[in-house]
Amino acid sequence: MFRTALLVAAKDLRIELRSRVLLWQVVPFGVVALLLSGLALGPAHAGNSSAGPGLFYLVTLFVALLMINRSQAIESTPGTKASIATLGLDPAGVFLGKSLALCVELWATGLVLLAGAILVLHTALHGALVALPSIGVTLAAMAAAGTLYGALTAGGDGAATLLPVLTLPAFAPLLIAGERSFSAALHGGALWEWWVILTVALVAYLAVGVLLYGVLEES
Amino acid sequence: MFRTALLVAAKDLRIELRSRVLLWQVVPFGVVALLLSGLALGPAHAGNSSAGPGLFYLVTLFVALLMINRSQAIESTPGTKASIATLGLDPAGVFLGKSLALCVELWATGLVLLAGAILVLHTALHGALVALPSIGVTLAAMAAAGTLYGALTAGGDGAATLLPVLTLPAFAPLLIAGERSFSAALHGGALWEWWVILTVALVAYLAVGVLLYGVLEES
Amino acid sequence: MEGDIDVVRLHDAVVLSSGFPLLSGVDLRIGAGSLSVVTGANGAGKTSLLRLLAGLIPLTSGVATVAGIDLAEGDPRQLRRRVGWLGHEGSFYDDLSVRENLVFAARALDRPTSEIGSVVERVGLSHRIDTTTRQLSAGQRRRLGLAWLLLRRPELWLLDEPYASLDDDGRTFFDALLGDVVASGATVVVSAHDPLRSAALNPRTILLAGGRVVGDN
Amino acid sequence: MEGDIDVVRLHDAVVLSSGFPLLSGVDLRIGAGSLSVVTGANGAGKTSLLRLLAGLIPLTSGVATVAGIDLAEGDPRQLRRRVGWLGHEGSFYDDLSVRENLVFAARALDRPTSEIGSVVERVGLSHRIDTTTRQLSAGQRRRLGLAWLLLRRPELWLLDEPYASLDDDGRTFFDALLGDVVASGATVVVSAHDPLRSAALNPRTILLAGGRVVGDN
Amino acid sequence: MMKQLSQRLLGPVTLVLLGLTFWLGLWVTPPDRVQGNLVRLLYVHPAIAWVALYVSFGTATIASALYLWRRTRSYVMDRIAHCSMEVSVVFIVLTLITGSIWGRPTWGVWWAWDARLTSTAILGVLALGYLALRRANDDPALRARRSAVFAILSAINVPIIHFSVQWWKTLHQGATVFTSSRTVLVHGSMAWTLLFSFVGFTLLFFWLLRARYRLEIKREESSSAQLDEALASRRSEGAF
Ligand code: HEM
Ligand SMILES: Nc1ncnc2c1ncn2[C@@H]1O[C@H](COP(=O)(O)OP(=O)(O)OP(=O)(O)O)[C@@H](O)[C@H]1O
Ligand SMILES: Nc1ncnc2c1ncn2[C@@H]1O[C@H](COP(=O)(O)OP(=O)(O)OP(=O)(O)O)[C@@H](O)[C@H]1O
Ligand SMILES: [Mg+2]
Ligand SMILES: [Mg+2]
Repeated sequence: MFRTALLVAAKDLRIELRSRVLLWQVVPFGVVALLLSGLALGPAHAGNSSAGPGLFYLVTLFVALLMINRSQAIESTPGTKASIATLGLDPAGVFLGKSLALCVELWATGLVLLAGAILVLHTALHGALVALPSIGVTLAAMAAAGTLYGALTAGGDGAATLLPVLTLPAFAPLLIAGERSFSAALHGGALWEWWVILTVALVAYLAVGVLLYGVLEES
Repeated sequence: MFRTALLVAAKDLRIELRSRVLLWQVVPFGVVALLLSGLALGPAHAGNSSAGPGLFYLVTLFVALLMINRSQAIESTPGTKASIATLGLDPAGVFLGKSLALCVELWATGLVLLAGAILVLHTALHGALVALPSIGVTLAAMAAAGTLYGALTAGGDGAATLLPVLTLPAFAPLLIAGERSFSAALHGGALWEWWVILTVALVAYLAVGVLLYGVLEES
Repeated sequence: MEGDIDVVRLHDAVVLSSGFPLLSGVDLRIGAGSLSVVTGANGAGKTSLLRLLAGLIPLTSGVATVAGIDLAEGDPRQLRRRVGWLGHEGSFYDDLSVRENLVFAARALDRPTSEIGSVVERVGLSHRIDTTTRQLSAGQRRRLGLAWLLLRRPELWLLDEPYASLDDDGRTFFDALLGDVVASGATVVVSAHDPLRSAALNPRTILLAGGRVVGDN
Repeated sequence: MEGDIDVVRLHDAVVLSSGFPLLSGVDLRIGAGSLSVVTGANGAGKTSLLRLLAGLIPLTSGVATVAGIDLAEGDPRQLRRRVGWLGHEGSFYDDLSVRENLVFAARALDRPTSEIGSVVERVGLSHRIDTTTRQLSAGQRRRLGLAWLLLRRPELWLLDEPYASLDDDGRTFFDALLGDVVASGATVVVSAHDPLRSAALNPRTILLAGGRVVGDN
Repeated sequence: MMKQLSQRLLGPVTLVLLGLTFWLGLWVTPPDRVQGNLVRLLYVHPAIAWVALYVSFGTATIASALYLWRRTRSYVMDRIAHCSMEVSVVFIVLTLITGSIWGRPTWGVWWAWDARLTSTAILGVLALGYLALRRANDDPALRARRSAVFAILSAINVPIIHFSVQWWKTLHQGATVFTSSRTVLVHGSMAWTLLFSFVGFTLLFFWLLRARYRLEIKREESSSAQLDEALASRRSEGAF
């Protein structure tokens, strides 16, 4: 299972590196989206650092959707799907591998966005650093959930739009917990319970994925 | 030109209707995004009706990106591109047609989201109605700009992610003008100037598209 | 007009794609109303040559005139209106049915839509006319491609491996079609690995290798 | 083991896709170590039959056993590990090179990656080994598909129109390959519109029409 | 015999119970000291929300789990899951509507950024997403598996909705009817009316589910008749 996971993760990351889409497109998109969110809400709201964590996660969420989509697209052409299917890879391994690759990508993007939030939204540097581990866990959970939901919608008609519809509500608890723990890191407050919730969510998504990913794959 | 425009618009709308993606996926996506934005900002910000127009436009923007993507995907497979290219359609007509179809779709989604904003973000019904025409113009301008930028990124590697990077900044002025005129409609204030700006933007995008769409088409 | 005017005129035509020469200097003249078969090993450049002639990929250097239009300077759209293209991949709008695709083409070209029924009949797709293109089999897609071309009746037909995935019937029909087309004065360039089946057509054979013409008879 | 055990056993196999019967009741037995050619008109159901056997589309009703695995109840993954599939469309990761694609497959299958060089050599792609798959020509993609299968050496080879877009050389190589494969005890089912070129192979021919077997010899 | 009788009686009993609820709720029970006549929504909204969350979404979840478990896997479970999810959508929408109607006079707004309200709305979108997911998949077995997994993943939201009032302490009414000590905090005729409303709406769910299930069976039967026709015409394709 873990060998397959590493193999798949390496392949996904290599394809992503080759196209440079992350560097040239996804990250700039995130930065622009951050700026625009600030603009759309007007200075009164956005400059206010209490909106910072919320905006950060909102933008991260949309970036994550883009990346989940790309991660799924790698296997989406009918020919590729058929050839890869006949390799008979262990589905649990595929799930872990794709989640891992997605997670690495999300972390990279998350770091840039966090820097953006510190600069643009006046988020306090120290608070952001304290929040870093919780952000890491939240993004990891998003990666696992995203891979799971990606498999759920793969191959269907209009997969690219069905994916966000299904994932957004599923991400809601993650988003809330992430935002609260970030806020707690900034303004003080109980960090522990959010940590527990996030870790439980991550473990739960991983467990469901390892157990059920095979069931979701096409026929 | 106008015959081609109608032909192309009818084709795009028919494909969209057939897949029902708008109804089943894009609209729910918008509604969830609205809810999540509210959640991410927390009750203090979101319940505050001054954030209403901003959130409305932010969500509309993301929905618009999804739809521009779909609109471009219709012609995106290499085979389709080649066959359609050999029809030698008038590019100005294609541009107008695709913009028109996109505009109709955006209007439909916009109405639903506006209803959502009224219910969920406490946007005043009367103000929203006053703002309706300006929203219509903003969305039309987004449709024109989106089609233009769609052609710009078509065929390239990772078109699905390049598009948002380029479009987002282009949409920024539209977003600001739209948000201000919406706010003005809600809280009183000069509506006129925003109107002028938006109409000029719409006309400008249409003119550029009619003149230059042919240049943007591949080779 | 037939025979004596060149529809295709290439001189030292080079096409680069991300640094790789798809065509490495092609010299070629094809007369109006003629039938040519482009052949050569895998990767010789057959598809690339046809795509160049269709205005689907840009010329990097050299001189190329197709249907009187200079590929380097002319308007590619004008060229494309006059050529018909049938490629490896399924074409058309996958979410529209056979009929809807053809109606779209007919409207775009100002042709009467009444022809569609008979064209579909000719290529043998009548029983699948309301099927969405996505659901067609490989050969049926190929047939739809032919129907599309029949509706358009271009001056220059560029067909990339038309035999592939056509059944016996389809090939016989296709040969008959080629005869008709050439007889009507249009020019046809076909890429193929097999010789054409009907000897009556007596085509010119152009042999490519390494992105150049290496044989011609 | 050869000859007397059936690798494929279908009884009244029906496959529906959005209400349309791709296969409308197929009865078929194919013995281990045999070579069969499935043929029939466009839309007869050749591709669908092969996809069913590869476990790529689900059986709607009837009985189907492939390589000892019941298609209705068994684990499709187990089946897929044992079959090799070569389809119409280019397969593989378009953004990876020929070599990288094959390394991925070898690792996934626990095969030594050292074989890759010789396999690529055999299918004649050595000069394009570091090209990304997206840039390969139609025939080169087909050759990469064969390389992939050579690396895997499955029990049951399912090849959908393997001749299409292969050049003369490629076809000769392919015929030789088929001979080897059958000699090594594997089973091969090929769909084709042309008869196989090498008479020495002496395959069984299965004729499909309307999603059923209508001829067999 | 018993089964048939109970099926026959399901409709009438539901109607009688709901009629009783409305009669008691509108005319017999007294207005509240604080809420006035608004309190009468108490006999509608909580019962509908109960059906939406636990009875219908719960049925869909359990049926989905039973489908995924190999020993109980059958399309019956898949159909039950599908049909109850459709009914669930209706009840979630009704919850939102009755809640909004109640919220307007009590909180002064139709909607608030309250945790329970938002999570209920999200549950509604998840239920719609379930239906969209079914539409997007053609192969019955795959569709059944995928939608079952999705239903189970979505069910996490139900406890979140329930505990949201405690976790976030916001606007929405805390547990009144089902407190943790299981003592009912309302009295007399009100309690009876509440009981009738809960039982009545629950029966209404089963009634709707049964009707929807039958419709589904009819649809499948008619499609199997179409199948024979399709097979015949497909087989004749080659024979000309
Ligand atoms: C759109 C607005 C509303 C929504 C979406 C909503 C949603 C819900 C839900 C989902 C439940 C069931 C919770 C559970 O049993 O776990 C519930 C119960 C209840 N709701 Fe609402 N509600 C709304 C507005 C209101 C308002 C305005 C009131 C009264 C002022 C109210 C009073 C109650 C009461 C008394 C219960 C029963 C509580 C219990 O027994 O736990 N709701 N509501
Ligand atoms: N975009 C590209 N970038 C780099 N090389 C390419 C690209 N497209 C094609 N090639 C290479 O150019 C050569 C010619 O390709 P082309 O498709 O024209 O060959 P062909 O003669 O049609 O071959 P086939 O018989 O296999 O269809 C091939 O070696 C191919 O690998
Ligand atoms: N997803 C689908 N939905 C409905 N009909 C389909 C679908 N896929 C294929 N068909 C139809 O099923 C029939 C059989 O298709 P199949 O691809 O098996 O044919 P084939 O024998 O391989 O033909 P060809 O020689 O053209 O490749 C065709 O008539 C096709 O239109
Ligand atoms: Mg080629
Ligand atoms: Mg086929």
